[in-house]
Amino acid sequence: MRLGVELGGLRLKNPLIAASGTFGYGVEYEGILDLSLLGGVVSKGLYLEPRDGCPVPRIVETPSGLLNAIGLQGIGIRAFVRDVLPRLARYETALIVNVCGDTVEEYAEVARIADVPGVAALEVNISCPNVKKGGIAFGGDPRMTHEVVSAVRKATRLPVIPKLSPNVTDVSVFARVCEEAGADALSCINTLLGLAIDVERRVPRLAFGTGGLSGPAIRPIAVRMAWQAARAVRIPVIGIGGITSTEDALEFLVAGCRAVQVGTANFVDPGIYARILAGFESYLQRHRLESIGEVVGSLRFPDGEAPGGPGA
Amino acid sequence: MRLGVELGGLRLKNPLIAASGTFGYGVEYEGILDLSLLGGVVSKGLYLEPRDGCPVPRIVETPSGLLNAIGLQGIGIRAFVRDVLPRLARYETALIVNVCGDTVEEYAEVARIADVPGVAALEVNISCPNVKKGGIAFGGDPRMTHEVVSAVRKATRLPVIPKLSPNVTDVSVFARVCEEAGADALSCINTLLGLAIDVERRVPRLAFGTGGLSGPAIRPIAVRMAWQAARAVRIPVIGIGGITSTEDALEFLVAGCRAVQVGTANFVDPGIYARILAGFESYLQRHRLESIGEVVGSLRFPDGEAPGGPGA
Amino acid sequence: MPASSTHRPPVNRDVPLVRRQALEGPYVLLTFRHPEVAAGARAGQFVMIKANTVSDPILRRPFSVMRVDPSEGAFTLFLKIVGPGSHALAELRTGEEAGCLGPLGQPFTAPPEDQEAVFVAGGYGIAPFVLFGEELGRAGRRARAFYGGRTAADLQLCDAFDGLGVPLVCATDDGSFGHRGRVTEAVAAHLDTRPGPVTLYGCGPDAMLHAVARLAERRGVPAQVSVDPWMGCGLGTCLGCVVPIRRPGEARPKYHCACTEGPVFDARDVVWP
Amino acid sequence: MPASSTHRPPVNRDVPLVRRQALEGPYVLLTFRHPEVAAGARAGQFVMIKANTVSDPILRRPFSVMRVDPSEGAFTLFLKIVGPGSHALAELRTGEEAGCLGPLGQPFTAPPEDQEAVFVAGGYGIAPFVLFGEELGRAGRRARAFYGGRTAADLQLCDAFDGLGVPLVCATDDGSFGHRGRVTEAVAAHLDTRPGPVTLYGCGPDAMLHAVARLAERRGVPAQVSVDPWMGCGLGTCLGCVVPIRRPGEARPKYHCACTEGPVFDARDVVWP
Ligand SMILES: Cc1cc2nc3c(=O)[nH]c(=O)nc-3n(C[C@H](O)[C@H](O)[C@H](O)COP(=O)(O)OP(=O)(O)OC[C@H]3O[C@@H](n4cnc5c(N)ncnc54)[C@H](O)[C@@H]3O)c2cc1C
Ligand SMILES: Cc1cc2nc3c(=O)[nH]c(=O)nc-3n(C[C@H](O)[C@H](O)[C@H](O)COP(=O)(O)OP(=O)(O)OC[C@H]3O[C@@H](n4cnc5c(N)ncnc54)[C@H](O)[C@@H]3O)c2cc1C
Ligand SMILES: Cc1cc2nc3c(=O)[nH]c(=O)nc-3n(C[C@H](O)[C@H](O)[C@H](O)COP(=O)(O)O)c2cc1C
Ligand SMILES: Cc1cc2nc3c(=O)[nH]c(=O)nc-3n(C[C@H](O)[C@H](O)[C@H](O)COP(=O)(O)O)c2cc1C
Ligand code: FES
Ligand code: FES
Repeated sequence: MRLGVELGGLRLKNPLIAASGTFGYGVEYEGILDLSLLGGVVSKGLYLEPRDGCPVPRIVETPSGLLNAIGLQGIGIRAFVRDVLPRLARYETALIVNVCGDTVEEYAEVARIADVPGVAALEVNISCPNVKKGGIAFGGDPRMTHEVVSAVRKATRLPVIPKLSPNVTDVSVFARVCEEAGADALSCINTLLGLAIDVERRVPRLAFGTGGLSGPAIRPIAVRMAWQAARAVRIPVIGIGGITSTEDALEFLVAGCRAVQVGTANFVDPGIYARILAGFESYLQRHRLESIGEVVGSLRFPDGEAPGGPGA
Repeated sequence: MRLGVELGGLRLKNPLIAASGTFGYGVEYEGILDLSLLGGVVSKGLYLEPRDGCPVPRIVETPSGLLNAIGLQGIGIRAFVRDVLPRLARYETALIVNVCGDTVEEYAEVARIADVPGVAALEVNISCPNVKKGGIAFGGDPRMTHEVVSAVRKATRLPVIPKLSPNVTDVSVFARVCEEAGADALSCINTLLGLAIDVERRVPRLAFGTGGLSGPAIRPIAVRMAWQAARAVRIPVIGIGGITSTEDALEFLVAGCRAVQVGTANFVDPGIYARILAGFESYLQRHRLESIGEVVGSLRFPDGEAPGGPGA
Repeated sequence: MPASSTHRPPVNRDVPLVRRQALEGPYVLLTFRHPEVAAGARAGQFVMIKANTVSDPILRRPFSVMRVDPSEGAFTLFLKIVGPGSHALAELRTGEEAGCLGPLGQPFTAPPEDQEAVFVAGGYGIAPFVLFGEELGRAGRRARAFYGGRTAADLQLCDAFDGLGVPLVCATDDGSFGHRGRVTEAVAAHLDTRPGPVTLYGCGPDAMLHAVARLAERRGVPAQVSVDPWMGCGLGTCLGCVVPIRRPGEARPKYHCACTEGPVFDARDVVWP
Repeated sequence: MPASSTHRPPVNRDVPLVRRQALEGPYVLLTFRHPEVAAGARAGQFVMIKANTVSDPILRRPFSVMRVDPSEGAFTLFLKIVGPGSHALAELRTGEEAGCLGPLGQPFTAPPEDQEAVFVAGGYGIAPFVLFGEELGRAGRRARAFYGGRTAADLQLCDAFDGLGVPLVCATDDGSFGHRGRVTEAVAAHLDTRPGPVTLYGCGPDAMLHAVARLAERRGVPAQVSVDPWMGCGLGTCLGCVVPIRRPGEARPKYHCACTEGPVFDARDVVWP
């Protein structure tokens, strides 16, 4: 239990989770790494039906960042349950379904279908910036956030983990709304809305126009938001944003997160999980700590209320 | 007039302005570059009284970014008017004072004192994340934004340019509020609130705790926000965030900004203005354009309303 | 496409640079130690590779495997320096390591026994055909290569087929070397000679691939093309590299990942822009 | 501090690397062409320099000018590789350029004519004293150097004072070279010999500078220290490098920029943590 964590009813062997949309459905990494190394895997975002997603270009690089507008291309929840889940059964890792919808009803319906053996929890994606309905339109509005999370809550017995948007003035408001709506944990954060322009052709570099910014560039913003969310609620928070190393992951844990997700870095180096886990072990040894849980929330913040604190 | 632009009553010889807090009071660069190269210079943030600012460390690097908590150390508006302004008189560049305050009254008072010959415009800093009063607390609340901008409007005949915070859900709301309150132009954006943690000591890497993130890392977010602001209002928008090259500056112009500010890049290479200006010239030639104004707002955005658009 | 290649899963390793040979202009040959790529890569497959751990730019880059040496446990890339990713690789010193995942993607499929393989390469698109020429040579198949570029300096691998029994025709847009004009014009001229049944194989810029596809359709010959989209992961997970593909009998095109279902596609199935 | 140095404004240039001499371990000597630094830099001044234009990390780094050659128009840095900025500089090949601004900051002030200058250097803190030794030598002043490090490998410039008539005493924490123990202990032992009036000059880690300040205070000798804070711009505009300084007669400390008002400060004025 040195590295094990408990996450709103969900037990993870370690706090490392693969982030939605950056690890496919998990099966793509079979043979490249041992999926049982991971504390958990979040599926690519799933709607009721399969979707084509956006035209290309869908990803462009920005300084230390990645801007994407995939548009939630995916196989749909039924195909996932039918075709993918059985292939993942033999791995000892928590499978989390990333639930999407154009409407509140669709979220609930996907949640109902996903509530099958083999699925460990549901992450509610109310923060995708690359779809014209649902997504960020829900996650940027406290009332809609409450409605979606409540509906998913009613539709499943599985742990419900809303994924918060960073494109808001005060993330702690949304954290509290989710807690009230019955969430078991929070994922924090999704991508930041960005725009990159091809100045020679004077069009956006992404076919869709705007996109979601991820990667090391956003880490300081993500750590700040995860810290604000963790201070605002009692349910556990999963930190996400720009993690590429043990130190990066520890930033989120020290800030108060019970677990973390690795996103963009999966594309850069599939060996990252083994690397971070080894780093955790040597960190615990160096600091003479019994378990990773002792690191969680150990940040000593300077005196006084910071302007970015939840009270701001 | 190939590179000249008009900015809410203010004529600039070119659209390049040095951003507040990254160019001192201008005089620091005397002898290193010809200040008359610049379209304008914005002073370091100025309160009524001198201020000490935050303890050190005040700046730390993050991937492609800089996180700072200077805390608006400065000499105060009176010393600026008395000691600095006369030294800058001989340069042909627009001097813009960055107006700060702990209270609405202080903003107005600084604005009154700054309304002297030699000052071309006032930038109203309602977006500094590194102070416990004023700053972001004003720029994150539409009602307070309106109050501060109106008060400065009444206190001066100079062009008033509120500087917007990126730490909000919808920047276009704040852009419109400023326009209604009588602003002549908008500066967009200030830094993003961030947190970087020293995981060995488990304290923030900045002495103040949180800080403001600037530099290339934030450019896609800044371009998106400047584009949203420019679509929301009729007054001109000045784009700011992560500019290090001609292409970067053009992104903001194409997105709809009438001018741009260079911040963090001043620290990295004081030769940047000459470099970008030369780049503008060759861009205009290559694209057979008469003036930089033709570039402004020339972005062709894909069909349909984007989720990040002002309507979202 | 044969599924056989997927039987050797890609392996992620830090690979030391064992040899570096600068060519003219922005071209360089780089040899890295990676036993699994050396043993398993087939023509048309590629690696995702990055020279350092800085995060600007962040992603690895795709490069075709040009040659393998299973006994040395090493493979060679033919690299054109065009931006920061390729530049950083080209700057590596012998012994320094890069992060590398491979072999990836679906290889070219050999033509039926009686047919000649006709390679149509543009610029760095020559790389996979060096390996393909060797593979076909070992299998006793006939092949012929057409190699085009803007100018003579773009044709850096003219000697790569020496000793493989693969006749080579070069073409440059400016006529500075070989035929003047598009490489596909030279291919068309070859088809005009009624050389018997052939399969075309294209690798190069999009416009050239499209021309290969049109030529194949007009002449009624099969063609495989290796497409060149942006790639983020190489594993089918970022969904950045998708290409619209309409398979026979399908009503509308669907997005397919170039990294796992390609980069080699049947030219008839690709929906050109 | 003398204002004279500010009479030569710093010049911003792309500077080619003209010579590179690897020393043991993480140390290297780098010589760049920069006529204005070569002609104008004085001991204690520094440059802000960066090897490339990637944005991770983004900022230039401060390094003391160790030696100048006005006739060649070049200056030399003594560099310890500790992170990405110093690493990228050390990786430069001859002829490649770095962005460089200098000379910056306030130099050391020579001691009064009758006094001996006592250098106290820790690690790379030896760099400015090489230039200072030359300056004082030309001015006919006496100097003596104490050079400390953790272990022998940290003392890479022991021959830098050869021919300058500056006696050198080395100290290592582990006793692997010179005196065993702190370098300031060796300085204290020297002061115990009643060498006549001296001024201490310190450059090295904060803890060593603090020890120099305490020693100077206890013995009633003047001391100048070159502090080593984070620097962002070198020009007094980022306000990242401030140090709390209390000048005689001031009630409370004020923040002063180490880049423009330092890095050399009177040791008595520095408010130690
Ligand atoms: C399957 C495959 C095999 C390849 N094989 C080779 C090879 O053998 N030798 C070789 O030199 N190159 C090859 N490439 C191209 C190579 O991947 C790109 O040149 C490289 O990614 C450029 O990266 P960079 O950082 O140097 O330049 P960047 O600055 O990233 O790119 C420079 C220019 O190339 C464009 N670009 C970047 N990446 C790609 C991409 N993946 N596809 C298309 N355009 C891109 C950019 O838009 C820009 O205009 C191959 C590409 C693919 C998809
Ligand atoms: C006036 C001055 C003169 C200097 N002269 C020399 C010299 O002659 N030779 C030499 O080798 N070094 C010198 N330094 C130190 C040198 O600037 C740092 O080693 C360098 O900035 C490290 O950059 P990096 O990217 O390699 O490592 P980083 O990864 O940036 O830093 C490595 C470690 O050093 C710390 N650090 C980074 N920058 C500084 C800084 N400016 N001050 C204190 N700690 C820092 C970091 O916190 C980290 O622990 C000088 C510093 C100053 C302020
Ligand atoms: C290409 C791509 C696709 C993504 N798709 C999804 C998705 O389907 N559902 C979701 O909730 N988040 C999605 N995300 C967001 C990530 O899960 C993660 O929140 C974000 O990338 C920040 O983490 P990172 O900086 O480690 O990448 C996607 C991110 C990327 C880069
Ligand atoms: C060290 C530092 C100090 C700053 N001080 C101020 C300030 O006093 N007033 C202000 O309005 N903005 C201040 N800013 C914000 C910049 O003016 C600019 O809005 C921001 O840095 C984004 O631009 P950049 O990415 O080009 O740096 C400061 C930024 C930095 C990095
Ligand atoms: S490169 Fe990522 S899916 Fe193909
Ligand atoms: S380094 Fe920027 S003010 Fe001193």
